[in-house]
Amino acid sequence: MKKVEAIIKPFKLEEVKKALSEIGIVGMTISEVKGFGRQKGHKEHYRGAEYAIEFVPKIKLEIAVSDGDAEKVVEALLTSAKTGSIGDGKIFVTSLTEVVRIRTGEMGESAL
Amino acid sequence: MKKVEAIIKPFKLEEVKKALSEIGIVGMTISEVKGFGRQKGHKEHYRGAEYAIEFVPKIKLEIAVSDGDAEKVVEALLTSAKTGSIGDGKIFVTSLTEVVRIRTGEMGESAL
Amino acid sequence: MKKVEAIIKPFKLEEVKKALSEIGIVGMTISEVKGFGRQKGHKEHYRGAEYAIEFVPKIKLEIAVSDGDAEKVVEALLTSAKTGSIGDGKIFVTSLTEVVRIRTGEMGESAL
Amino acid sequence: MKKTSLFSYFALPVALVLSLMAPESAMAAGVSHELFTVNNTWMLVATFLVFIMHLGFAALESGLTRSKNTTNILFKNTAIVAIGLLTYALCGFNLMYPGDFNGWIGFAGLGLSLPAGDAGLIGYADGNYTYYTDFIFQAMFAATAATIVSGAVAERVKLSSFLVFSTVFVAIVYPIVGSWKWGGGWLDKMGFYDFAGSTLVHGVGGWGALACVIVLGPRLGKYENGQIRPILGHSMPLATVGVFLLWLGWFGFNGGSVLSADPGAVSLVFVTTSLAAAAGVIASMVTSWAVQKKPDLSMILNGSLAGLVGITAGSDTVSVTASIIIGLIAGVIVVFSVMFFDKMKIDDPVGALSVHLVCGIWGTLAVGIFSTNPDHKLWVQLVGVIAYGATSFAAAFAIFLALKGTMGVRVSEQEEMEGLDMHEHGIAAYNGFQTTNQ
Amino acid sequence: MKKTSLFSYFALPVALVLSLMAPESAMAAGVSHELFTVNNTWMLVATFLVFIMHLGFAALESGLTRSKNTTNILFKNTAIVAIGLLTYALCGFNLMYPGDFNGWIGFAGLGLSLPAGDAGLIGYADGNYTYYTDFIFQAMFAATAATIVSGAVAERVKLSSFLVFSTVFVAIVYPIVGSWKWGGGWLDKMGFYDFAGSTLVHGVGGWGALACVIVLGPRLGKYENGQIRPILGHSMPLATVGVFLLWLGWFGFNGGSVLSADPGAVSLVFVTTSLAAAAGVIASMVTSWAVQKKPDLSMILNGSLAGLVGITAGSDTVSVTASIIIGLIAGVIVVFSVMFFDKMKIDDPVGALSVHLVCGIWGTLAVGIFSTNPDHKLWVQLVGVIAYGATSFAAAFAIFLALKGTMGVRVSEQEEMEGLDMHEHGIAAYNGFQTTNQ
Amino acid sequence: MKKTSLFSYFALPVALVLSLMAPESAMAAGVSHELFTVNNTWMLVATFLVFIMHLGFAALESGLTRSKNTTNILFKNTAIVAIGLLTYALCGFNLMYPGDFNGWIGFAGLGLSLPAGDAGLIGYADGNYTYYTDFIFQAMFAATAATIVSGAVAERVKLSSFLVFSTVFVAIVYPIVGSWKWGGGWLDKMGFYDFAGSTLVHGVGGWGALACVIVLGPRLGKYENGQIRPILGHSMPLATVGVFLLWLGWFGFNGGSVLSADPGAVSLVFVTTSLAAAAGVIASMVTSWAVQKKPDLSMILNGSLAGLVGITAGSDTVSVTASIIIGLIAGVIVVFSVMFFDKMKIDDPVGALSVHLVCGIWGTLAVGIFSTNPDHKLWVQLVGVIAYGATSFAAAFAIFLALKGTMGVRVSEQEEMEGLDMHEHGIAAYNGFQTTNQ
Ligand SMILES: Nc1ncnc2c1ncn2[C@@H]1O[C@H](COP(=O)(O)OP(=O)(O)O)[C@@H](O)[C@H]1O
Ligand SMILES: Nc1ncnc2c1ncn2[C@@H]1O[C@H](COP(=O)(O)OP(=O)(O)O)[C@@H](O)[C@H]1O
Ligand SMILES: Nc1ncnc2c1ncn2[C@@H]1O[C@H](COP(=O)(O)OP(=O)(O)O)[C@@H](O)[C@H]1O
Repeated sequence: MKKVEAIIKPFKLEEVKKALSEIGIVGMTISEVKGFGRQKGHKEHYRGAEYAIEFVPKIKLEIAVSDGDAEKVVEALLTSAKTGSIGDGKIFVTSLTEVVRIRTGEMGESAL
Repeated sequence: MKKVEAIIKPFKLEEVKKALSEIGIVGMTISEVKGFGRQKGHKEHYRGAEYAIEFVPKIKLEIAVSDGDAEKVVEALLTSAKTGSIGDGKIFVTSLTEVVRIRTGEMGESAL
Repeated sequence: MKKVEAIIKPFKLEEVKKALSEIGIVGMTISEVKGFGRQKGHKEHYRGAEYAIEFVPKIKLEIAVSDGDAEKVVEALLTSAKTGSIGDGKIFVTSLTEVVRIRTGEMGESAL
Repeated sequence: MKKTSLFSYFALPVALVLSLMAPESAMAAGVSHELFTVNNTWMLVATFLVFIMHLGFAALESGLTRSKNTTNILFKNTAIVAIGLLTYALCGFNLMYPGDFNGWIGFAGLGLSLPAGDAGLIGYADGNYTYYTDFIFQAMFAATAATIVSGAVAERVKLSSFLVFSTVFVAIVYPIVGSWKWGGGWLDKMGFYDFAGSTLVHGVGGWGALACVIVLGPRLGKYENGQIRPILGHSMPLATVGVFLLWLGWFGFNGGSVLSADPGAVSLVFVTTSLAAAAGVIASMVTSWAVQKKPDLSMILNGSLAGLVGITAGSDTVSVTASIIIGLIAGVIVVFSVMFFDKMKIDDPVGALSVHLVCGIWGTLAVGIFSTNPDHKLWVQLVGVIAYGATSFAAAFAIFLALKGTMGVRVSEQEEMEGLDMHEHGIAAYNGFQTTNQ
Repeated sequence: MKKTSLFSYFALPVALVLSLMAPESAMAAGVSHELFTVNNTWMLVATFLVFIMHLGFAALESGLTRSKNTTNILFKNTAIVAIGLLTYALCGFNLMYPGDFNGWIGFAGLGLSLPAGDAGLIGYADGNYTYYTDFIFQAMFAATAATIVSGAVAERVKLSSFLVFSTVFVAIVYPIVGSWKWGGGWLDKMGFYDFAGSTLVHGVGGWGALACVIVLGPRLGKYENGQIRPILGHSMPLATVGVFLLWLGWFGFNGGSVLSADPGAVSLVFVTTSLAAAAGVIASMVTSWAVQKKPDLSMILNGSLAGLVGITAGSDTVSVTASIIIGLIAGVIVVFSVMFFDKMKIDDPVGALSVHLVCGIWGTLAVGIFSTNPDHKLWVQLVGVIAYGATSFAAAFAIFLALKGTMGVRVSEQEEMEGLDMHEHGIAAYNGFQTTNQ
Repeated sequence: MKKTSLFSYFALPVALVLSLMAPESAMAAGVSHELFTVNNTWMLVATFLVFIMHLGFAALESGLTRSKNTTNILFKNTAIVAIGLLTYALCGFNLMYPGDFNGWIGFAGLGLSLPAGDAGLIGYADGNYTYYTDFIFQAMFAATAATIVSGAVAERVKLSSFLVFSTVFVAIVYPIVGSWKWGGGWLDKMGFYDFAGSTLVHGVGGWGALACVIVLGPRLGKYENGQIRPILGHSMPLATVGVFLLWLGWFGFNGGSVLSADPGAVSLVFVTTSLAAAAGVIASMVTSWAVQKKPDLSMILNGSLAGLVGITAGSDTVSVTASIIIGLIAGVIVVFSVMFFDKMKIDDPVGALSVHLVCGIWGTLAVGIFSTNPDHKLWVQLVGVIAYGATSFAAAFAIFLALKGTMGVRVSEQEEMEGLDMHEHGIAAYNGFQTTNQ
């Protein structure tokens, strides 16, 4: 199994969630993060002094999927999270050794 | 070494922490996340219009352990985080290539 | 490719960011977490009753890098995040199966 | 008789003739320095109470919207008070109370000028307050009309355009239509009654808000695929603080509109105002519990304001029982009105249209129904409602459309999605994240 | 002499006989219209000050509890004001001030009715205020008693049951026991003294709270394995805003209880009230610093309220020095009282029992110790404390137990764990998460 | 003529001779009980308005700083009110108004003592207020001077040392220098004018703040490698609430400084105060928009306060137009001043130096420029500014340096980095994280 992590722009979440639902993804976990990258935060002024907003608000999605579904998920993410401008985010894929559903104790793909 | 990630119901944290302590786990990192899954958020009304609360507050635990301890940890999680109702959460296990303790520079299992 | 995760003390972030920039790291994602570990939270009083602050505020950094850079990143983290006192935090390294840049669809190291 | 005859003459050289024109209040000569002082003191207390309503609006509006636009809302509400006070000093006061005029529009000149002689003091308004008190009390009122618009257009309006709009609206539109009644104009002559401004303040602000919202369109994502997607307010405590402060301010808004410390009148106004607000809470609670199945805090907050707006036009002239009925009906109306505007895809983040416009109309008409004074006629009230509605709506629509064609009135899509705070002001409202300066 | 003789007679046809019964205040005939106006104005100012205490309670209670229950607390506090005002109009006022009665219970009839003749104006209360002022000032007081309960039962009480309880408590229990003293009943005749309500308001509310808390039990997880697990308040700024607003309101609560604008009395009350609050802060700071080793903000917030409750019974009748001593002692008491209740496993999230009940008792007894008026006797004060305690506690206990047996008084375990906001209201207090509507 | 002659004599056995010494106010014998009552009532209203400024300071200061230090700031601001009131009762009042004295320093004895005879009532201050009103109004003022320091030293000062500093500053320094003008001392004799305290309150507090900030040094990380690193305030809503409450309080601060309810004077003060604040908002908005390219909310909040501080010295003695000019200039000054102090590496988290010190100086000098009273001379105003500046700065510097050498004045580096809340108080300001007690 794989864990697909995606860092996306916050206002894209709704669209991404819809795209994932459409390909049959029924579970995911999200969190608030801040990103640092090419999308250099703008310079702003506060009380007369300049400051750079280097960390930009992002949403991180974590989606555990079977090996077979990983690619589909990546593709769905690619199309739904994309705006085309810098800062759209990244997708990271890692291998999962095990997945367990706490409620039932089911393991492996049936736990997804 | 392994990283065990668990998504649990927030009010279970205290119990889970105790269970982990009992099996000798001395370190973990937690964060606030929101979960999307079978535990469909209820429908609510705000100012007369319906909205679905799709994302439910959850706590994510991350616990780095030696390969040998991973199973014990999963078991402790399974018993302590379980309520039996939908939405109890998931456990994900991944392999860790390396662990370092920043304070001492220790590596591997001794860094846990 | 590798994902380097570091749990650090919040006030060290600025320094760590600088150290990483210096070795050419241009991207990272951070989030607020709480840590439980040897740095036992102190005992405090609230309204006359004692309570232990067991979870200490920490910052988690996630940095995806090429295999070659992983060690450099760990070293930069080790020197910049260290205060020498308990609770400095941990570094975890995992393998990444894939990395994708959402904006362009680039994959692998060129997506970093 | 309200703000009318007291003002019509202050430009006359011999202000003391005033006393002859106002038989129903004490003769200026007949009012002791003591009574003058207490009257004036009460009016100043009422002034600071109305002032604090601006904080109420700022808190309520930012509480019921998203945190990414909070700095922007706070900024607008702070700026509006300043704009309102300064433009009212520059021209608003003299447009609203032009003295003898044709009943439609008049202007007593730029700036403030203390009437000569003791007309600036005890002789100015039959010993009810001084010239300066009159100005500052009215000036605090003026700014509220613009603030009502602020809430309805929140989260998408361009700051600079909104400031220009507010300036014109509060400097020119509000005082000119205000003069028709409180300045002694044609609606006053016709017998229209609006004690403290269900229509003159809340209605005018509400119609202006409606015009702007129509020009502006709904927030992105509010109405999608024919569905209403609620956008949750980011802080219920802030919204609640706002409503309590508004209710507090209303003691001055209505209580001060007695225009003296007259014990019987002011205390009756306190009772009717409080009970109408309370009734609005209960009625909106029951209604929202029944309709939505759960008691919605944001609805009972709107409900108390609905009761307050509803009682504003008649708080000195209806019975205690009537005040409760007016509040109850307002509390029911506001819940359905919020739902109605949403169904019409008219996006009003804070319920300003339902509270100020709809309940403003209700309150004005209620005078025709419940007033203990037989001179108050329902049809005259209706004429007033229509006249104010048509004019305020048309004026706001024209100004805002002109701005749309020139400066633009709406922020860019990106700005709206990422929040006005960072784009318009470069500063978030909450900077609690540990990483910002550790 | 407080709210007594002024009220006992207003149902009499010839209200002017009143002037003969109240020798120590000016004769009704002897009070000028000017003095009447300033007296009444002050009482209305005091009224809006007491009103703002409700926002103070809402802010304090939500600040000292968890964010998952904040909407619920704000809702309760908004609803209670409405319930308090309306029921007081319906029956409370006439139960509390029934006119001539047996000293235990009397009722002057449903609804409000302006006394005939000029008794409704200057003649109503010796020129101190109008009938409507009297009602609205007392009505604002009434609601505070129920609000005190709200804080103590927070985070676990069922909304509907609490609303029913509050309605009965404020509509029937509070005014009936209130009539014993302020209505001129048996305790008044006995010489019991409670200037502004250390016992009549804070004590009654506090005893009611104690009864409810006992029936309800502690919050889940508060006492585990014989240990006290503190549950931290979610927002210290909100709690602090609450306390300052309560202190502000107390200027009207105590200052208005002079029942006229009498310069000497009102200004003395301002001084004793302020200094007692200040002394409460200092004493609780020192105590909490010594006992807990660190100065606890929540304790000094409670400390200032402790001083305020402590001085409430005697603020017009003790010396300045005594007011400081009363405040200092209250500030010490409150810290130990909070710890005591916790040790007893009586779970009071906001310290309402310590502040209102314990310091209410202390303040009432302090009159017997420090009063400059030799008529005030410690044993009579004690009788009053016991009488009010027994009755209020028993009544609240009975009502709440009845509710427990019928509607149930406590939310389900799941609801308590996940928060009352989502379950009772379907809306969280804070919706700042970026994912909710981007 | 302000607080001077009214106070100089209250220790005299026969207070009635007072009436002979104050020709420009009504004779004590000539003031009716009615007028006395309304005057006193207004002064008490002003008192509670000044009280609420303390909440304003608490909210503003915590809003403009980081959340890890919020509990600490709230604690300080609550404690300071208590310290201010109690020390003023103990010695401050009698140091500030010592009666007949050498013009530099005098002391009328410890504690409060109601003057004998009716001097404690109508005869005390020509029928303008009672002895107790006088004390409590002045006491509320006193505490504000210390609070100003609080904001400037925020986020790094040691709690205990700050409390000691405040106690000495408010108990001794503030009243002694205050006696020079308001106590009838040498500056009063020289013709110096400071109506409500641009210099006596805001200047004194501001100079004290400057001294402390210099001794204390900037916050860690504020100035690094020659660069200014802004440290963002954690809550703009809190800061905005603070500013509106301060503005509200200013109606009492300035309006109460009339020292009677005189209708003409108080209403003029309301107008000049409001318009100066409004002008401060507009000027700081334009300036910050021009200089920073974006309109900075924190700057317009400071701007309104700048206008308020600027108008404080002359609000009863300048024209309406002048009040607007004073406010506009203050609004421009404050923006550049904030930037200037930052360039000087003088770290003032909330802009207290720019608002209170710099605009306090401007306001005091503005009297010399704009006063309608030819007796007010610019050079005398300058003498006053310098005298107060030199003394307050030197005294604060000496006290704080002494504390630095003994108790230490700054928290440890670790404490500063991790936040004062956990280290000094053991409790965070916000405990919203789900994990704390689920
Ligand atoms: N090497 C990295 N490791 C972890 N997260 C990264 C990395 N590079 C970028 N990110 C995340 O992706 C977000 C977008 O990256 P950025 O370089 O700004 O633009 P783009 O996605 O268009 O390349 C960043 O804000 C950050 O959260
Ligand atoms: N495929 C998934 N990837 C990541 N997280 C998931 C996934 N499925 C479920 N989760 C997380 O687990 C939580 C519980 O899952 P849910 O399907 O609601 O119930 P259950 O745990 O009983 O199967 C979700 O709220 C979500 O946070
Ligand atoms: N086994 C673990 N798994 C995950 N996170 C851990 C683990 N052990 C420690 N941590 C994280 O590292 C932080 C520091 O660890 P701690 O034991 O307190 O001190 P040190 O880093 O000096 O060993 C903890 O607060 C926690 O966030």
